[in-house]
Formats: sequence, C-alpha cells, structure tokens
Amino acid sequence: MQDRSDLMNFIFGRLSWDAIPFHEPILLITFIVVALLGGALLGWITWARKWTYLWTEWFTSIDHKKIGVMYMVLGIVMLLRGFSDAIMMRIQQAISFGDSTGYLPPHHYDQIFTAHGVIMIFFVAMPFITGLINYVVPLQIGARDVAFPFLNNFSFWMTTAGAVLVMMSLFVGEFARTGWLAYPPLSGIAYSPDVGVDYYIWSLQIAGVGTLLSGVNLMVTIIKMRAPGMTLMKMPIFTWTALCTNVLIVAAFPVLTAVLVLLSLDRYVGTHFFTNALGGNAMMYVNLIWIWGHPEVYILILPMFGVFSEVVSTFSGKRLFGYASMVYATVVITILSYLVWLHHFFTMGSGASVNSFFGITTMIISIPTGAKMFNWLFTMYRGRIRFELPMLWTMGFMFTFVIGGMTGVLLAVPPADFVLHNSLFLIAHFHNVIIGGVLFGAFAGITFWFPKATGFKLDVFWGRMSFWFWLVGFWVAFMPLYILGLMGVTRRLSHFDDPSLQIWFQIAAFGALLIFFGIVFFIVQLVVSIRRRESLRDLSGDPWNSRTLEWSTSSPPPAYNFAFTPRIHDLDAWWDMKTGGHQRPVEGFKAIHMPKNTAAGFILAMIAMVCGFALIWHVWWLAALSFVGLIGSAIAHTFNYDRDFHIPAAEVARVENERTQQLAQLASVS
Amino acid sequence: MSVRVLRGLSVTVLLALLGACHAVVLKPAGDVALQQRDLVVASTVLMLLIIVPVMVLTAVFAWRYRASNKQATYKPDWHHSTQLELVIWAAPLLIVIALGALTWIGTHTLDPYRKIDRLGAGRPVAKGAETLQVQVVALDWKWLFIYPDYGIATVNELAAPVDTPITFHITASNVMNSFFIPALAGQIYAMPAMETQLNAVINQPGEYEGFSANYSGAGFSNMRFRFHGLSEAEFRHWVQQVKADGGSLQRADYLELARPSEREPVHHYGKVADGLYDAILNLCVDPQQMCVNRMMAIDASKNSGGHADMVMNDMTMDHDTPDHADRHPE
Amino acid sequence: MSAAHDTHDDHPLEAHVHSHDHGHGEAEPHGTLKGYFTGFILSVILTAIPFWIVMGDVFRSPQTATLVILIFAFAQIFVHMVYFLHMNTSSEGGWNMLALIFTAVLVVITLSGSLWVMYHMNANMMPAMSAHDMRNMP
Amino acid sequence: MSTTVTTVDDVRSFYLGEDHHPENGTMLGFWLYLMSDCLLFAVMFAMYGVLGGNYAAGPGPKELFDLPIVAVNTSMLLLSSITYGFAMLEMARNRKLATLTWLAITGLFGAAFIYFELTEFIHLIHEGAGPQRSAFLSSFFTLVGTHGLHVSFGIVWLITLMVQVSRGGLTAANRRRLSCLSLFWHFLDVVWIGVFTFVYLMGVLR
Repeated sequence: MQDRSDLMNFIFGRLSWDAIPFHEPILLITFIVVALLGGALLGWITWARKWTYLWTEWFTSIDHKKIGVMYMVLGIVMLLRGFSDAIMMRIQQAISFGDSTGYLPPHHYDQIFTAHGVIMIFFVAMPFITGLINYVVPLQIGARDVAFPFLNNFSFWMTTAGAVLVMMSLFVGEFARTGWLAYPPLSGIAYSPDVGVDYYIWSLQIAGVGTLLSGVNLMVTIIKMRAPGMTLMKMPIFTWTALCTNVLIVAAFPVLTAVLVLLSLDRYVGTHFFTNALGGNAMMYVNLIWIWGHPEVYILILPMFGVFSEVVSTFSGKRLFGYASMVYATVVITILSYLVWLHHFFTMGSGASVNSFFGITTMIISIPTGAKMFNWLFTMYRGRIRFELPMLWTMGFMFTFVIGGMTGVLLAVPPADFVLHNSLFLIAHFHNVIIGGVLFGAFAGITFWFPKATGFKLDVFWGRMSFWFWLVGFWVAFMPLYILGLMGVTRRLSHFDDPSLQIWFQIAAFGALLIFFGIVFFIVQLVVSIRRRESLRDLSGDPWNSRTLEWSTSSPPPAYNFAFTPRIHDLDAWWDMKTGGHQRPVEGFKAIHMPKNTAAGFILAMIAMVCGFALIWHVWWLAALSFVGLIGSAIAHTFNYDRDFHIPAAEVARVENERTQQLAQLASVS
Repeated sequence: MSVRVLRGLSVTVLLALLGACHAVVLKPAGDVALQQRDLVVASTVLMLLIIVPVMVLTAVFAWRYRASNKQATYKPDWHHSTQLELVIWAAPLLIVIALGALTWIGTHTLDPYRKIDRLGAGRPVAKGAETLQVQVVALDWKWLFIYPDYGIATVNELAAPVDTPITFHITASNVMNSFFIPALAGQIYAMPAMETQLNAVINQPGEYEGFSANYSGAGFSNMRFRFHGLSEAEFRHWVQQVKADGGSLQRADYLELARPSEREPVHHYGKVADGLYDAILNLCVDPQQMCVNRMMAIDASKNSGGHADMVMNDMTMDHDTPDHADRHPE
Repeated sequence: MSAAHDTHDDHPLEAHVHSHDHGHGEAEPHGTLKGYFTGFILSVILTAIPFWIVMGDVFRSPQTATLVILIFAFAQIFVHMVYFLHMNTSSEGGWNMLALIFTAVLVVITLSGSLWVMYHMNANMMPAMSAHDMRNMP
Repeated sequence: MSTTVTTVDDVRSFYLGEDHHPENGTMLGFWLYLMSDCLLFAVMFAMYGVLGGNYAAGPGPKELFDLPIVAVNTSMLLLSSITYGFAMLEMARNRKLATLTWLAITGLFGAAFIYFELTEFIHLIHEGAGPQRSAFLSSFFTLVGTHGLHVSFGIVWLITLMVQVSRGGLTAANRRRLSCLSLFWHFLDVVWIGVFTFVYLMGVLR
C-alpha cells in the first residue's frame, strides 16, 4: 500500500488488491459460490434471450405492480443473505466456548452481526413493506398507478443500489464492525479507520433517498388518488396503515439522513460532532439516531397490522370489528412513536424523571396496540374462520406477538431495563416482535396477495411446512435467548467462558436450523407453485372471497388496473359491490392515459451507486465525476416532457372482453 | 388471589423453569438488583393479567368459530359494540396506569445516581456509615478499578465488603462501554469524558461476574472481571494484599495500560498517581493535552460575558490519540 | 373529512399538454402584488428590529434580548408562511396545513426533546469544573 | 347478510362513466418533501443547540460573527424572495419575458447571498476557525453550509427552469415547476430566519 505511486493512489484511492479477501476461506468460498450461481443465472437469462424482456417489462417499468413485485424479490434475496449471517452467528455462539474460539475471529464475527442487523431492517423488512404497499395500495383505492410513477421506479433502484453496495462489501473491503446503529466514537475515524463504516453510511444514504421518495410518493397517492366516494373513513385498513407508515417515513428518515451526514463529516472532513475531542458529544448521536430508530420500528410493524386486519376479516368472513377504533389506534401509535425514543438508552445515565417520562410514554403505546389485538380477536368472534395460509400466519402472529409485546413493555420499565438492556433478553424481544410481527406479516401478505399478482395460489402443503418450521423454529431459537438474558448474558459476544451456557446456545442454533428449513420450504413452495400453476389457477380474481377493491379486477390485473374507475359507497368496497349486485361494465371503453416506461431511474441509481463506491474508497475524481453526472442526468431527465401515452380504447376493450368471457366461462362451470 | 400470592407463585414457577440454569438476574445477591428483580416480576405478573386471557380467547375463538363448525353462530355483519370497545381500551389502560405508577416510583427509588438508603428489606443504612468509593475506567478491553480512599488500583478484579454501600464513578478511555455486574445492580454506560455513577450494595459474600454490556470492538467478548463480595475482615486483608503486591500506577503506566489488549490478567497496584482518575476522566493523562473541564471552564467564562483570551494551540486537543489506530488487530 | 376529488377546474393552457394528470390545473394560490409587498415590508421590519436590538445592545439582560428576538423570529416565520408560502387551511384540501402542523410538532419534539435529554445527560455526566479550575481562569 | 336479500338501490352505480382524473399531486408531494427537509434542518439546529457552546477553548461567536455582513446577507435573501414573488405574479399574467427577467434577478440575489456566505467561510477558515476547530464551529459550518447548499441547488434549479421556460414557454408543467421552486425558495428563507436568529444573533448575545 505504501509503495504505491501517487498516481495509483489518485486513480484507485484506498482500493487495492489487499481489499479482496483472498486470505479468508469462508468469504472466498462464498464468493465462488455466488459467482457461479450468479454466472449461471446471467447465462440462463442470456440463453433464454430474456434480457430485452427483463429490461423493457421490468427494470424500466413504472407500473406500481411490477415495482412492487421487484421489491418483494429484492426482499427475498436479501433475506437469504441476512439469514446466512444469522445462522453463522448461531453456529459461532454454539461452539465458541472455553478453549474453542469457534470458526469466526472477532474481526469477521463483528462484521456479520452488523451486516445482519442492517440487512434485515433496511433491505429485507423495508423492501417487504414498500413492496406490499406499492402493489396493493393503488389497487385498494381504485387508482391506476401511484402519484409519481417515475419516482417509484427511481426509489426502487436506489434501494437496490444500497443493497448492492452492502453486498459488495462482502468481497471488496469489509463491512462495519460497529453494530447496526454504528455508535460513535467506535464508528468514528479514530477507532474505525477502514472502509466498513463508509460502506454502512453510503449504502444507507443511497437506500434512504429511495425510501424517503417512495414515502412521499405513496402518501400523495393515498391522499390524492382515491376513487370517488372513498372518504378517509371508508379507506381499507391496510391503506390506512400504509398512510401512517409513510407519514412516519417522511418524518423520520430525514433524521437518519442528517445523522449519517454528521457522522460522515466527522469521518471525512474532521469535524467534531461525535468525537471525544474539542467539545464533540457522542451521546448526541445516540439521541438522534433513536429519534429515527424508534419510529422506524413502527414503520415496519404498522403496515403488517394492516395486513393482519385484512386477512382476519377476509378469512373470518366478517367485517373488521371496530374499524374506527382500529384507525384511531393506528394514528395514535403514529404520533406516540415519536415520543419514546429514549427508552433505547435508559442506561446511558439520564435522570430518573427523564427515564420515567419515556418509560411511561412507551407503555402508553401498548394501549392502542392492545386495542388492535382485541379488534382482531372480536373479528374472529362469531365468524366462519377458514385456516388458509394467510390466516395461519396471522394466528402465528397473534400468539407470538403478544409475548413480544409483553417483554417489550417489561423493557420499558427503566429499572427492569437496567438489568436487561443489551442482554440476549433484548435480542429475543425484538426478534419476537420483528419475526412474529413483521416477517409473519410479510408472509401473510405474500400468501394473501400472491394469487392477485400471478393468477394462481401458492401451494398449501409447502406453505404449511414453511409456516410450522418458522413458528416452531422461532420459539426454539429465541426462548433460550430469553433465558440466557435472565442469566445475565449480553449481546454481540463471540466467545464464552462459562460452559453451562452452551446447551442454551445449542438449542438456539437448532432453532435457527428449523428456521432455515422454514425458508427453504418457502422457496420450495414458490417453485412448486410455479410448476403446478395450472392446477392452482384462479380465474375469478377473487380467490378468498375477499372484501376490498383489489379483488374486483382480474388476476393479475391489467396494466391500467381498472377500465372504469370504481365508485365507492361503503367500507369494504368490493364486498359492497358483490352484495349490492353490481354489473361489470362490458362496453363503452375509453382510451386510458398511462405513463411511459423509462430507464432514467435505473441510470440515476446506478450513477449514485458508483458515486457511493467512489466515496467509500476515496476515489475522489470518480466521486466528483459521478456526482456531476448525477446532477446532469437528473436535469437532463427534466427536459423530457414526453412521459405518457394512451392505451387505445380498442386495446382496453379487447382485454376487458377477454376477461368477460373468462368470467362467463367460470360461471357456467360452477 | 392477591398480587402477593400471584407474585410468589410466578417467582416459584419462573425459578422452577430456570432451575437448571443460574438465572442471576432472577436471583441476585445485591439489594438493588433484588429490587429490580422484584420490579421485573411484578410487571410481568401485571401484564400476564391481560396476556393470558387474550391468548386463551384467541385459541378458543379460533377453535370454536372454525369454518367446519357449522353449529357456531355466524354473524357476518356484527362489527361494532360500544361496550366492548370501552372494555378493549379501558383494560390495557388500567394495566398501564398501574404499571406507570410502579415505573415512576421504581425509577426514582432505583435511580443509579441516588445514594442507597437501605442495605436490604427493613435494614436502613446506619447514619454516618462509610461508603466505599470506587472509580471505574473501561479501557480497551479491560477494566481498571481505583480505590481513592485506599490509594490502590486493580485491573479486572473488583472487591467490596458485604453490606457496605458502594458508589462507583464510571468513565471510559475512548469508546462506549457499559458497566454491569448482574448480581449486584443494573448496568450503566461508561463513556469517555463523562462520568456516570452507580450506587449499590452487595449482600452475600461470593464471587460474581462483571463485564461490559455494550459492544466496544474486537476484544469486547473477553472484557470481563471478577467481583468479590467479601466480609469486612477479608476485604481489609484483600486491600493489604493489593498494597503488598507492590506495583505503581503512574501516568506513564496508565498510558501503557490503556493500549488495546485482550484477556488481560489481574493486576494489582499498591500506589496510584494523585488525580489519575480525574485526568482520565478529563482526557488529559498525557500532560500535553488540555483537560476537558478546563476547556469547559474557559468556554463557560466566555458565555458569562468575560472575553477570554483565545488559548493558543500550544496544547494538543485531539483526544483520539493515534496509538488507537492499532485497536483492530488485522 | 373530505376527499378532494371533485375539483375539475380545467386550465385553458393545459389542453395541449400531456402531463400525467392532463386537464387539471393547479389550484395553488399565486398571491397578489399587495400581498407580496405587505409580506416584504413586514419581514424587513421584523428583521431589522432584532438586528438593531443585538447590535445596539438595547437590552441590558441578554435573556430578555433573546426572548424578544425569538418572538420576532416566530412572527417573521408566520409572515413568510402567510404572504410568501400562501399557507391557508384550504390549500390541497387542508393537507398542506395538516402536514405543516404535524411537522412543526415533530420539530418541537426533536429540538426540545434533544435539548432536554442532552441537558440531563450533560448535567449528570460532564466532568465537574472544580473550584481550582474556576479560580485559575485565564 | 347471507340470509337477507339486499335491495339493489337503483341510484347506486359502482363505476364512473366518464374518465376519472385525480388531482395532480405534485404540489402536495413537493410540500411533503419540504416538510421532511424541515426535519433535516431541525436535526442540524438541535445539533447546534447542544454543541453551540462547546468552543473547545477556541473562538466563540462574539469573536467570529460580523453582524453587518449577516444583515446584508439577510437582505439579499429577503429581496430575492420578493423578486421571486414578482416572477410568480408575472407567470400568473402569462408574461414569459417578465417572468424570466424576475427569475434572473432572483438568481442574482441568490448568488450574491452565496458569495457573501462563502467569503465569510473563507475568512473564518483563514483565521484558524474552520469546522475542525471545535464542536461549535463544526455545527455552525454544517448548519449554515447545509442552508447554503440548498440555496446553491435552488440556483441551479432556477437556471434549469429558465432554460425550460424560455424554450417551452409557460406550459402547465413549467408553471407547476416554477411553483415548486417558489415553495423551495421561500422555504429556504424561513430556514434562514431560524439561522440568523438562533445562530448569529443569539450567538452574539450569549
């Protein structure tokens, strides 16, 4: 490194062959496997001549449905990565006792737990919720697309660019070794001089832009584009939760952006925000990042509450119990989530009055959450419950989440937190709510809306297998962690001395293995379902006898969603239409005005990614060039006024007539 | 069934469940941790009052209203009941009010900064009783304990006499850590240029584990120490032993000690430089560096109106000393 | 609450423009000359006075001066909101105002919350300035 | 419901016969973006509020801030506000050239503001009071610099729009863009009120 010429340093910055982990067998093997699989995939795409199809139909698509599906694919891919990290940690902790130091040195282990947290939150959970909202909300409110279709595509690619940067850190350089929130001074340049934290900063910043813009986009969509007659109190509950989530995104993500800007100034410019020197104050970082961090928790869970609400009411064959109180509970949670951030650092040493204030506000959140729980319960009461896959996931959620909620309130009691903070009890708690809530919600949502997106249901056998392995695996993996927490074991340890703990870690590792099968069976379920799609086919467009508007169209819906904009009279608009004897319009179709596909989002995001990469490696010329390129391309894009076209009336009529025949056929069969 | 009985029951059940393992959080040896344990248990019991019925109802409803059970009532349009909704909101509200009261009181009585006023249930601290002062420094990756009243210091070993109030003054050399002895009391962060405090008492003699509960880098896993609860006589003997072991902790020795190291064996120092802890706290062990409190005093005087002269850069004020660059063994 | 859907105010200029919303004009207010002038003059006054207060050492106590200039700042922000940003309760079906109020609340929470929390932290944790230091002030 | 027969209300139609045009959401979307920007500034302000007194035995606001320059700077922004207003009024009257002229004047005032700010920054750095000197100066440079960066982007955007208006005329799309920039420009003015009060005036009072 030292003997490099100035020219080489100018051209490559910090980047050198040393950055490639040839000496780490685990990474090298991973790299080879990924390269082979990736090469095979790319080769297959080339062989099947699918590149044009992918590019024109998917990558450049501004159709909210396709973007939604792409988000889900991103989430699933990143789930595999995040879970590999998880299982590596579980194995390390299960074997690293006494004389054995396990197979992961701290240098590697510390990267893994950091990457696991970052990936699971930002690149699994967030894509899942954005994807579901993207797909479902415009359909639920009777709109033809989102408010800003181009921005939607751009947001997706920015999120993906962030994910790619994180993945890149596996093979070029390394990731942060700071924990997923990168507390300074540890994450400062003095104690983390290498590229890890920079990867962290720039992947989150780039993905953050995408998240923020999609938040604005979906908010405007919900506010402005609802079908006539759909007043706020007639909005489907999932749309409500989506609205609140996006409010939180728009309100919270700028805080994350700002904090990361300050941290990067400390690292790049030598300012003193969070350093130990010259008046810096690291506690302020902790304070600010949790002002973002706590609302983030509700960003993740609120839309899943919406999913469960839709699922419970559909599969109980009943209207949702206490719709109004459900809405109020959601809004109250939205506001309160901004008043509780300090409970993440009770133990940092603020006074008793501050601690008890934030402890009590935290408990207050459990009131609306509890109300929601009861609402689902009483929706089931006197219903006709069909235990289809989405309902199964919901039941799993209800049993799991209450326990997670309880341990959460327990942690909100400051003196209790003093003995449980940062312990494995805490780890068990938030996995309890995030797996039990967010992930089960994502699976419930995927199995629920899959037939809408593809036109066929998911295979039930493999779905059940996946569900039970997930549920049992979760409890086997995290119950020991609760117990270990009560034994005073803290988090992020890569080695233990006390041999009596080992059995618990072994049980937890076994649980992780069960979850592994849960994931495998989920993939199997997808593959089997695609292969058996003809027998799983649903032509009705409404396979579950559902209640909201998205089920009124064909599956998959046409590009324009609705040939005629629906008019809303009541909550559960589709149920209202079905019971109100609606007639599907079969003539009088008009041309439909739609936005054009564009490559601009993809190009801008890729330039942003190059810029991020250059900044991470201190390749200043490339950073400057790509930044100018980014601004230039953005400006150039604004000169394009020709962004839309009309689907001719004849084409609409053709698609709709096909659908009419399909439905008639279906009716004659049954 | 009174709360007391419930609490007793659940403690028994929990302890039985955890009988196989040593759940130190549920069976601590110090009064503060014990009160915290009681709060954990009481809150859990309070919440179970609502959690258990919810789980039972979920199971019952799921079974009773399954689609195949055609006998069960089916009311597809029933979606509102004012009375029921009142209960739905009121029940958690009542629990939270109770829990909130518990929290308010508990947080104030168990504030780590508050001097303890009892050694155990019904055993108030005697008037004029001595308090053991211990200064704690989290280093990379070991713990330094200074006993200012005895002029001794130790690394990775802490001792205290049973039934004597202890006040810990806690800081760190460069990154955040958390000082935690589960058997004794809850944890509190250890941060550079900050001093947190913890007041506690150990009630049972024995050897307990202490460690950092906040991730602080590569050597974090082995940043552990032993905490000895000793009788009065044993403690005096221990102090003599440390003194006799010789060793002197001067500023230069501290700077040497502060270099990153893992699995540091126990050290004893019979002598400690005057004002070492204050210098560590103010990041000016190296006399080249300006102390943080002096810096703050200058700043404060500027705000209170006086135009302080600018301090020239004759002193280094960069407290992130370069030798920490080797903190991460490659 | 009203869903703002039924405004169909076709803008004459938009007939030939193929934007995504084609055929829909903006209902956003443009303000009037008088409005802009009023806003400008008020702003000048509300800016000049605080500068004068500080530069001319008008108040003996800095606390009073701080309070007064803060009041002027809030007044001026209000003036800008009304005359330049044309805030009112009806634009965009009230959503603009709602968003503004929500943001204002969050800004207050972020600012005052951070200051409160950090004040506590610092009071609890900053190394004390000993009497020795205070005496030896430069 | 399953047992009772629903009477079909003849008046109830479930579809909209004519084409449905939801209102354009650009202005609302942009406003929401501004609100998020507002929170970004709130963080910077909070940072300054917490660290603003930590001079690290270095220079403080009294030694550093030159209020007359700040006053001139403030007047530049204020003037640019009203000239942007004039541009909007001309736009409403559909006068392209006048609109462009006022936009150009606005841009010049904006550029003058940036010029004064940069001069101040350079001066401070030369005095040894750069952002690396103390936490106070770090937060000062970051807060004021973030605002300055926004103004600079505003100027780039303004120039872009001037090109687009002069090419395409005052079309609906361009009008909407001008309105968005108007919001942005006046919003930066509001932030500046916070800056000169909270940072400069209160700093000198401290």
